Amino acid sequence: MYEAAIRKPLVTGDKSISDVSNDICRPIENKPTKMWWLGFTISFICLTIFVISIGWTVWEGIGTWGVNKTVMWGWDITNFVFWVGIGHAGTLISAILLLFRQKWRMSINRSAEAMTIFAVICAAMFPLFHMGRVWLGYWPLPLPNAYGSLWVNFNSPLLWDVFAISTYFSVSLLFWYLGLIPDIATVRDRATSKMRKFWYGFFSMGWNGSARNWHRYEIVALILAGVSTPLVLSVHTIVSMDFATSVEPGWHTTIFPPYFVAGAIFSGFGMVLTLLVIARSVLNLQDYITIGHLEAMTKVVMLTGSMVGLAYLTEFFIAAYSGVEYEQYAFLNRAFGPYSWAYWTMMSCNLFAPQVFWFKWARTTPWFIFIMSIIVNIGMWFERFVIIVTSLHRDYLTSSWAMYSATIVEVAIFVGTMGLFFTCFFLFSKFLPVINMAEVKSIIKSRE
Amino acid sequence: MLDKKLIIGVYDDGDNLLHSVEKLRKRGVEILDCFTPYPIHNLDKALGIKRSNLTVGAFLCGFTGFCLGLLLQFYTMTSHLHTFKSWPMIIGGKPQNYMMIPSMVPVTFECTILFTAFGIGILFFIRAKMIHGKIPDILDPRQTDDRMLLVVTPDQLGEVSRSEFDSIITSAGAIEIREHNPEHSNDNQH
Amino acid sequence: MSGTFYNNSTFVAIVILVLVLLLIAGLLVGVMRMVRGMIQEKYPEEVKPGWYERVVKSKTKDWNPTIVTLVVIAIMVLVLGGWGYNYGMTEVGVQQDYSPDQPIAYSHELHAGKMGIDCQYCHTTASLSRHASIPSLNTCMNCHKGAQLRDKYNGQPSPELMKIYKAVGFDPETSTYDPNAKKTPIKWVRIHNLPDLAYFNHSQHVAVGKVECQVCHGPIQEMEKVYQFSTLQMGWCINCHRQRGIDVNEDDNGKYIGNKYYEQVHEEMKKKGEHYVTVAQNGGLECAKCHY
Amino acid sequence: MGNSNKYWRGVEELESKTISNGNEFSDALPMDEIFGDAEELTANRRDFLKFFGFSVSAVALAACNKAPIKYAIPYIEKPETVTPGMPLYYATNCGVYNEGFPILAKVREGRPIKLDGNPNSFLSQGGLCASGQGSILSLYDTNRLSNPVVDGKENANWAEVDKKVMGVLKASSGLRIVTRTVTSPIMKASIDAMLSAYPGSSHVVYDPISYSGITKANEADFGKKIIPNYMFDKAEVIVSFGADFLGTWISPVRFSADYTKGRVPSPENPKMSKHYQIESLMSVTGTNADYRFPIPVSKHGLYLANLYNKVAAQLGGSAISGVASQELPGNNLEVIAKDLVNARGKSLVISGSNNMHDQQIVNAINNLLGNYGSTLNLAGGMNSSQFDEQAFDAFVADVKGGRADAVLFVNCNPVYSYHRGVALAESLKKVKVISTNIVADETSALAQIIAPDNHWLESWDVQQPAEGYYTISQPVISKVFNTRAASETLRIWSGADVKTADNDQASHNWVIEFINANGGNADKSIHDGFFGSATGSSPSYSGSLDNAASDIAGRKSGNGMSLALYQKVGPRDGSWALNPWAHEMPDPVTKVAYDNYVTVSMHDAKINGWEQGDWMKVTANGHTIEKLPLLVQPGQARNSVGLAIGYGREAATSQKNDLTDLGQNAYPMVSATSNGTEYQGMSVTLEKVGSGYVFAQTQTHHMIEGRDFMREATLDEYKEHNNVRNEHKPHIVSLWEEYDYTKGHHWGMAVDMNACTGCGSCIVSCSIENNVPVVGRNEIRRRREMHWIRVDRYYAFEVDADTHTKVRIGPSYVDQDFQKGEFVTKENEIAGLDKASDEDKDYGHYDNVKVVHQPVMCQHCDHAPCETVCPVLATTHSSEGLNQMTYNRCIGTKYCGNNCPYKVRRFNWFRYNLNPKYDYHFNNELGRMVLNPDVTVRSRGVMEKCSFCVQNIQMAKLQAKRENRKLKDGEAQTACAKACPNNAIVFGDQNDPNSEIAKLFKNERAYKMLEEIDTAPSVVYLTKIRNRKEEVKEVHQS
Repeated sequence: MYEAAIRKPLVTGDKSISDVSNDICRPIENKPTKMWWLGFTISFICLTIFVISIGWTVWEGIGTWGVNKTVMWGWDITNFVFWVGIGHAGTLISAILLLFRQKWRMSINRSAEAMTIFAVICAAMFPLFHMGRVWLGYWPLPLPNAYGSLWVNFNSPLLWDVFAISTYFSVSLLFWYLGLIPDIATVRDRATSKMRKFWYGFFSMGWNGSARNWHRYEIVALILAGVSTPLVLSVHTIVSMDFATSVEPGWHTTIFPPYFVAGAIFSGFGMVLTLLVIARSVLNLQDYITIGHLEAMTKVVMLTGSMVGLAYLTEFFIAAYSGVEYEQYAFLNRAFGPYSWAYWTMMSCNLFAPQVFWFKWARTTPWFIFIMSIIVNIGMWFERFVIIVTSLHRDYLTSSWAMYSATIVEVAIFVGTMGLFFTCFFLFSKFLPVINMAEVKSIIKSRE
Repeated sequence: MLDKKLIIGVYDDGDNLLHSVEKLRKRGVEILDCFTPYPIHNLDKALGIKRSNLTVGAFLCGFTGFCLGLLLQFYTMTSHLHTFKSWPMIIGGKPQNYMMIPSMVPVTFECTILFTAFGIGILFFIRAKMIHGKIPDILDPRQTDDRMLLVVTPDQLGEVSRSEFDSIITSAGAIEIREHNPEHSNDNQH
Repeated sequence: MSGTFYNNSTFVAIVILVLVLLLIAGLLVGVMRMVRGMIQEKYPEEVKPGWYERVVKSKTKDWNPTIVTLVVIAIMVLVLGGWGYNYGMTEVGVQQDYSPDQPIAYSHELHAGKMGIDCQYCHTTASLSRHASIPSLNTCMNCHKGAQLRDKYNGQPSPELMKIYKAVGFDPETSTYDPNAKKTPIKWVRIHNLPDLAYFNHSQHVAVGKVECQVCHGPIQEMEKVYQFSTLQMGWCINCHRQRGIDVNEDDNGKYIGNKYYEQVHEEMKKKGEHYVTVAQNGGLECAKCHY
Repeated sequence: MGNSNKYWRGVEELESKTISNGNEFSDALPMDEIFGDAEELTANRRDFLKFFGFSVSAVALAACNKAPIKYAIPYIEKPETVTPGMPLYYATNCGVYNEGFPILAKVREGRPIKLDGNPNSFLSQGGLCASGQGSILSLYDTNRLSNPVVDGKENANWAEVDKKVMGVLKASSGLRIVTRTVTSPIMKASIDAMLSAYPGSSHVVYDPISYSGITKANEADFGKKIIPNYMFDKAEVIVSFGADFLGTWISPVRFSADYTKGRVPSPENPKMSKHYQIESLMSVTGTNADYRFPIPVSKHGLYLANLYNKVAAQLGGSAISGVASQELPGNNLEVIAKDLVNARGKSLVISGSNNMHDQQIVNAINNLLGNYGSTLNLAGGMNSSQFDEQAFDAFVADVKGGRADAVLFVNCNPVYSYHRGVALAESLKKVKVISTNIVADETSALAQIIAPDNHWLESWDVQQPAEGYYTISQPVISKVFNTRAASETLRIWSGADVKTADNDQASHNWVIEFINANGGNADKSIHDGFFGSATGSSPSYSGSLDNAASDIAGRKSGNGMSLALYQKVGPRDGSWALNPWAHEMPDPVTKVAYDNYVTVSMHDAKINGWEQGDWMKVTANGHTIEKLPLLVQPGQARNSVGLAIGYGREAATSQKNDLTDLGQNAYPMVSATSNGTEYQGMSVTLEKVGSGYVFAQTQTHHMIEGRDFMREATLDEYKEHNNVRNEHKPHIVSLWEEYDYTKGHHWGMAVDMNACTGCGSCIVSCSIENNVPVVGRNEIRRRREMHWIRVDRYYAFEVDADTHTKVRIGPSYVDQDFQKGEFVTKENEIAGLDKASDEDKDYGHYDNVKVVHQPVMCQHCDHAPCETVCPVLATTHSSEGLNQMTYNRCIGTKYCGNNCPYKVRRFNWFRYNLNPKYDYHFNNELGRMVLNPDVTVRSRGVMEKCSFCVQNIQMAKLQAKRENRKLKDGEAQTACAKACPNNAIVFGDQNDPNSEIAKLFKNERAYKMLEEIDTAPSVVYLTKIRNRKEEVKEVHQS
């Protein structure tokens, strides 16, 4: 068994193997706590808001939003990119860190992956429902049809999005599920109720922990991690191409792919931090998600935040250096135009705020990390808002310049996707092991 | 597996199991299988399991995805396969031949990944004989929790006698030795 | 798009009703299970295996749920998909073989087939306009003023013809029109219905493309009762456009004898050494040729 | 105009009477069928209106599960001229302003769907104004009277109604017949018949907009009461004192067509007329002037008199004495006078004032300059204003005093538009009122009996728009309702025995009789739409300026605010103010749709502490309007307040939409004097009563920000380099082979910004042709107007004095000097100037603005950014260079709209048809008759945009193919190109080397918008050239 000599234990509290099972299966095997019910109820109310506001949009038309002939994308695509960005941390943590053999990932990768999946579900809602005719939402799929074999446009970044998001979602789901199988089997075998036995039995696919299967399992996990790593990088690259391949000043930039990926990792870790700080205290998992974990993640946040900040500055430089007046105007307008409040919110949340993580205290104080993670989330939402709205609202022809403000329906949809996300997450924490038991068991030091 | 007569060593520590396996293998005992709640490093090597060919399968799946992705786009968007000629689409003055390959990169890439991931997943389930709703062959309900099992059939013991076997594994840390008899399988299973 | 659906309050009512009923059913099942659980707790032996356990469970317990699920899904896909496909096809107006009853049992077989009347004698505007147009009643009267088919109906005019006479206020006995009669048009049932998003022009096909009526309308001269011969789907249009040529012929000396409109195009193509053959090559598959 | 315009009317009809006229438009419109079936109203079909003769009728769900049954209903007797599916063009008259303006009506299956100008008449020259375009909707107006109304009840029996009316008339001893200006000899005869039938009766003319100042001045100076025949094409120097002759003044379509002829320089003939506009408000005409000088409303006459004196001084005329001396800044009045004198005989001075004395001075100047006979002429003058204020005031007094006991209003609405309309309405309650009208307007609402008139598109008539020149109206649709032509009604009421043939109108015969009697050929005249030529006597000048001198000298020119009432290009005088197109079209200058507002200069706003969107209480001429929003108008003169008339209609409407209770009626602010109805110069007070109103503007940023998609130069620069401003073509590199567009057609459009006056006629024309929905004020406020073509209007602000100020560039403030006369187009520089002006409260840089109009439609880029990004190929390119938008494939991702650098794509945010929330003509079956059956009505959630009128292209190509010939240049036309009176928009095939468009593409002035981003547009713009002396300074570069 691997033991790093100079590292602190990744799991504290001197846990035995059965302690791990007991601790992690407790939420599944017991009645949910009051906190859980409170959180779930709030989330579910938000989910109801989502259903109502989406229903209203589909019934009445996209006109219920504040978008107009100049700014045709507003909160919808902002939220889409925001959620996709959040959806990056999970696969990134499990895949890249697995490739780098970072064992500290083991206690957080499960929930991070779950977060990925739920975030991608939330993200997918926006490109779907921002369509004027959502009932024809299957048309971008490359399906042969009766129209004399009319296909789709492989030049369109939106089509790339369709492929990227659906691939990312399904591969992440597979990866997550594969990781869950041994743990589901554990729950199955511990189960006392018939119902639980049946369902966990159904989903465990007959896993019995044989050494041969573990051997194959590890190979598969490695391969999936191997393909997921470029996948996770490609997804936000492709999302960034929605903007980068266009002609709009402020969008048409080659820096977007790396910049978006860094931003995605940044926001993803921000969201993971938000969730884990809550989860470790609500579910009593301090021994598994230690301060060490949090500290490692804050370092990533600080690094990626600075990378994003660098990208902001580079954009300005390139715009100035390009000599294209439209480009120059777009960036000046971002920083000093009518939407400068959004720009400076973004700058302070994403570039300046994470710099406090240079201090050890900031990296190791959970409540402070929680606040910072919220700030990071806000900042990254504004980044997308700034990119989309401020670029569109003043582009080439000055006659078409316009302002955009969201309507209550758009706000409700965003709040609603929060509800969707957290409802999923609460259900996940109730019904599935939030920590990868099998992996944690392999790293605890019960023998000493 | 459950239809055979089995000797089962029960452990509560993976390292002990690993040592037992190493000792037994040294003595020429072929081990039927081990059951552990978590992957024990080097256990597969100790058991002498041949490296799986799943990686090759993954490559083949990925390659299929790559080809299919590229073919789909060549078929629908370019004139090279003589299919597009029947429906020429002028899209923003973009090329209609191999020059549009840059536009094909994302979709081809995604197809490759998609096919690799799902191909390898499905291959794994086939090789591991796993499917939804399969009734697992469980020897000990704690084998997925905190117990590790070492399983041999009596005829695999070869020249090692049963008592010798018992002493080897007990000395290596087995906490219990059980026998599984398919005729009374219910006795061993709760 | 949402046409009738949008305003249909019955649909909303049904959806609400279904939801309410499902809720009630769920509640009832819950109550039932609770009662059964209480009974079991009180009298553990007395509960006999229920119908479900005896009949269903005994047979299904060995089934693999995955396979069962897949089979059920497959059946549902087949049934619902088939129904949906059928519904969708009628909804978008794909109604091949549609053959409704017409107010007058007019026979194309008789007129176009046996008598050999040219299609455009009645459908006059087919070569002139977008519409082939159904003939006005005075076209019918051109012949049927005299041809009253009395020999077949015991000296009375044909009852089908009487419908026309009535419509135009014609008295077959005196062969005169009643100037005061209220004239009522005949409401023919349209058989070939293209969706409004597709623009189709008869004259383009009949006069310019020289397409025979039968290519699309089938053996109309053999139809006692007209039915829709073609699917009228877009794929069907497209296939024809891919195959049919346009009028860019040259005579043996290389002199252009085709439609003069295409002459410039033809010259340009010839210069480039391209062969100019099908409608598709002349842009006949471009969206705005039919959709605007 | 090519072959497609077979605007002939069935000549055979005249030769043989066997086919009655009415049949041509089917027996009668099956109204009960249209309105009968509620199921139909939910059908979203574009062919839903093929009632006429044939095709779809009902969408009734059959009992079985089969598809909905659709019926096809053939004609009973098909008229020979009608081919279902093919348009017919008829020459007739536009009836909006009783001018007898010759138009062509495009008729499909018996219903007119589009109006265009008659290209062969000098009056229209192929153009038609926005309100004329939109007037077709008044035919399909749900507010129209469908039956005679007696005492508030409908009575379908005309005979009974006639009897009743004649009883009333016989009992009366003082009948007054009130009509608008009568240019129709048919109507005149009917009125005469009435006058002779009823002793004691008399005829009074009432027009909402009076030009009596001009007619009276001409009566005084020449002895001929007429509006002169202006010939702007012959004028080399045009000086207009507030006359909006390109927008609303007298006959704007003809004037702008003529005006433009002298405004487009070419390398062979690098000449332009020089246009000075001296005005208070910013009019459409002012935006096109080479030099524009804002003057206060109250000093209008003073400036005129001074100009006269300066001209007279040079030419030796006698000066007007007793008027104060007045100069324009920079002694420009002197310059103008010199220019006028230099262009003697080829200059033209006009004034928009309706004051007889102002007009007398104008006459005197023109006479001094010898312009009579060359640029304006009394021979062949216009008959379109016969309004006499005194006569009408006498009528009002008669009604009040009981001398008139019965009043017959013929299609006029003085209760609304007469300045003492409220008092008139009060006194009308005491007398018998009979009215003929199309809709129940404010005046008809007071009538005991209303006899519905035919719509002008349903009528036979002859009109005399100019002396010696007759235009002919013919019906282009069979009567929609149970109506009767007013001329026939009057003739019947006079007791004449009017015989109407089966389905025909008696006026048909009168028209033919009149044509034959006046030396015209009936067949040819009806076919052409006009006969005769504009000639007449031209008496010589014998005027005196004595009265004018004393009048002007006596005018107060205090420092208070003065009001100028004006007409807007859309709603005009308000007669047809319930037309949604008139309001949906933004005002050409302010770009505000729907609203009525008060305009002031920035200076006045700032010193009074007002802001745009403040609610103002306006008081003038004893009338108070409680609440109107305020709009700050750059270029407006100080101490001048602008307010549009034509709003505040109170007539009951059947639809509830943004046109109901729109704006406030400003007619009561008109002041009537013995010199004519005054529309300007009334003293006015404004009081702020609230704030925060948001205008529905289609353009909210008015500066061009120094960008070069809009290019302009001076004439001198142009003479030096014909490609001025276009010298630097971007170097375009393409990664791949270009698509070969050389075979077949390659459609292109050219927009000449020298010819474009910004009138907005193209916008309405496009909306009608392409079934563009009306979306209402709120959607426009949210920047969601649906127009496929828009006219962008940009201001360049002239620095009034050397200024040193700080200009914000990004985070920092940079010192910058502005020199007098420099034009500023950047937001931050304007802000800097504002800041400098905050000290002296002058804001002079808002006084002089240079305005450009730039029509923008889909550019049909050959490298279209929108096409690349559509995931489902809903927008692709055709081999003819068209950017095709396929609605039925669109799923509405809106990505194309974002990626369009020209922002010409429009999204259907809601369902705008058959949606009670958008209760315009798309929401009722009658209004939907105006829809073009060749164009899809778009559903909710799809993108749409300019298609280059692909339906017309396809139709023209098909016509050529059918006739086995090549397509001729000009056959395929877009609606905007057709509507433009100035030929500013030209459409055609770039591949046809002889086409006009191919030549324009090679024109040195031609450039493509945003060429440098290589979208390769198919639209070229021609650099605007201004005839200014000083060099137009390069936009200030910081």
